[in-house]
Amino acid sequence: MPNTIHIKAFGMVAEKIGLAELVIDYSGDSSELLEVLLVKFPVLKSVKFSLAINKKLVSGNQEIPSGAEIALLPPFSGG
Amino acid sequence: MPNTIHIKAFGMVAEKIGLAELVIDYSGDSSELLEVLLVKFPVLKSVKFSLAINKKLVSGNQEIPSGAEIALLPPFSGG
Amino acid sequence: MEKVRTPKNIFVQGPISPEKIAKSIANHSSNTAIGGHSIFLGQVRSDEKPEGKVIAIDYTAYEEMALEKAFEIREAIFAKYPLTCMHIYHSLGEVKVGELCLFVFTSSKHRKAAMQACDELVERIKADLPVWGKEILDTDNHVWKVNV
Amino acid sequence: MEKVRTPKNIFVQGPISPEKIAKSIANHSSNTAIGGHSIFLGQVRSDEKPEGKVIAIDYTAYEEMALEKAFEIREAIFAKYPLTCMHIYHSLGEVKVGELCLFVFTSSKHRKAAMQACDELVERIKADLPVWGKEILDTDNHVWKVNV
Repeated sequence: MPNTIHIKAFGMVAEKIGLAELVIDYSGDSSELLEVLLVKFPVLKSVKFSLAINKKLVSGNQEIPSGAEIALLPPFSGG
Repeated sequence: MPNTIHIKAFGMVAEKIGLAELVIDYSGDSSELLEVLLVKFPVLKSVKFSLAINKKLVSGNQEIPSGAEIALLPPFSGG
Repeated sequence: MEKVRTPKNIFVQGPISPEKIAKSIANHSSNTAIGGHSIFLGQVRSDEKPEGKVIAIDYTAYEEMALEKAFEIREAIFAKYPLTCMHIYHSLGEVKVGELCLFVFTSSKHRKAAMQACDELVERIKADLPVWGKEILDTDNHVWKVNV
Repeated sequence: MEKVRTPKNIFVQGPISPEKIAKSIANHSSNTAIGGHSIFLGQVRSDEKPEGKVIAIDYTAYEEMALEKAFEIREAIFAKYPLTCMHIYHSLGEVKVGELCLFVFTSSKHRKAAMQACDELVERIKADLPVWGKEILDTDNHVWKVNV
């Protein structure tokens, strides 16, 4: 059963894909989502970024809860 | 031949001896001067202090140049 | 006696003014247990890039995540050092060269805690907060800031 | 390109005002090579002593020696760290609890130099400058401040 997930993109990632937000129907874990995103936006292959699920950085592979907020985060450069 | 030397006292030392400045005729090195001062102001035996000659801290024993400015410096407590 | 702390907003629209810093300092005069304050200020530098010269940085953030993370960092630093106060302000939007984009302020009874906490806070803010700087160049171009 | 530096006065009569700090910060906005400022502020603490509670510190100094020494420290710190600017201000006379008695300000291209230089400056100022604090107590008594 596909989930509706909200994806937010920031910084260089948002610039490269030309979108700051998208909503997709999706079922799978975070590794599978990454593959889907790289197919949808091949330009992301040349960009370094991390995933966050519900505002927590993903390390390794993680389940994606229903209604999750996913974020695509290029390397931080605050300060 | 005795020198005229100018002695300045600061902080707790000035308070203990009741003087901020004194001028004495003196010949000798810094160790001898210390002994003279301790005889003149026995209260200094209970106070920790260093000597400076012409604005430089004395370490060990030093000659006292003619017309020198001597300072009696209790432990620093700036900041 | 423990005060329960809740997430605070750290973001300021545009540059941080020296007057804001003065006001923040003055606010601490009533806390007479404080012996030392340590402050770090980030200022936008006119770096020369191959693509042009930096004239401003445009900051964006994943604000909700940044505030959660800033709170987590605050709590960790409060647990590690005996601090009286801690303040973090980071700019969003455009900050021109020579203007201030980061203000980190720690206070403690003795100086060491304030200094060490301030240093560590700055490192963690730069490493862990989802904030991005877009360096605007004098050539109408831009590059994405990289923290080293 | 080396600038010849000469001894500067570091002493301020009475407390250091937050406005002076703001002005000093604002003066650096024209130097767009600066990326980070580190500031340390000493504030007079209302310590409880066996003889009474501190209500103010009265600072005196062997001024001529202190300025020579401060210059020597400045030169050593400039030689050790790649700094853009360095400022030291210390109060003389009475500074009440909650008021500021020391303002140390370093600026550099990258943050580490400013932070490390500021820390080291504060340590050296406290250890090496012939300055004395007489802690005025609420009992009409006083004690001489001891730096630890």
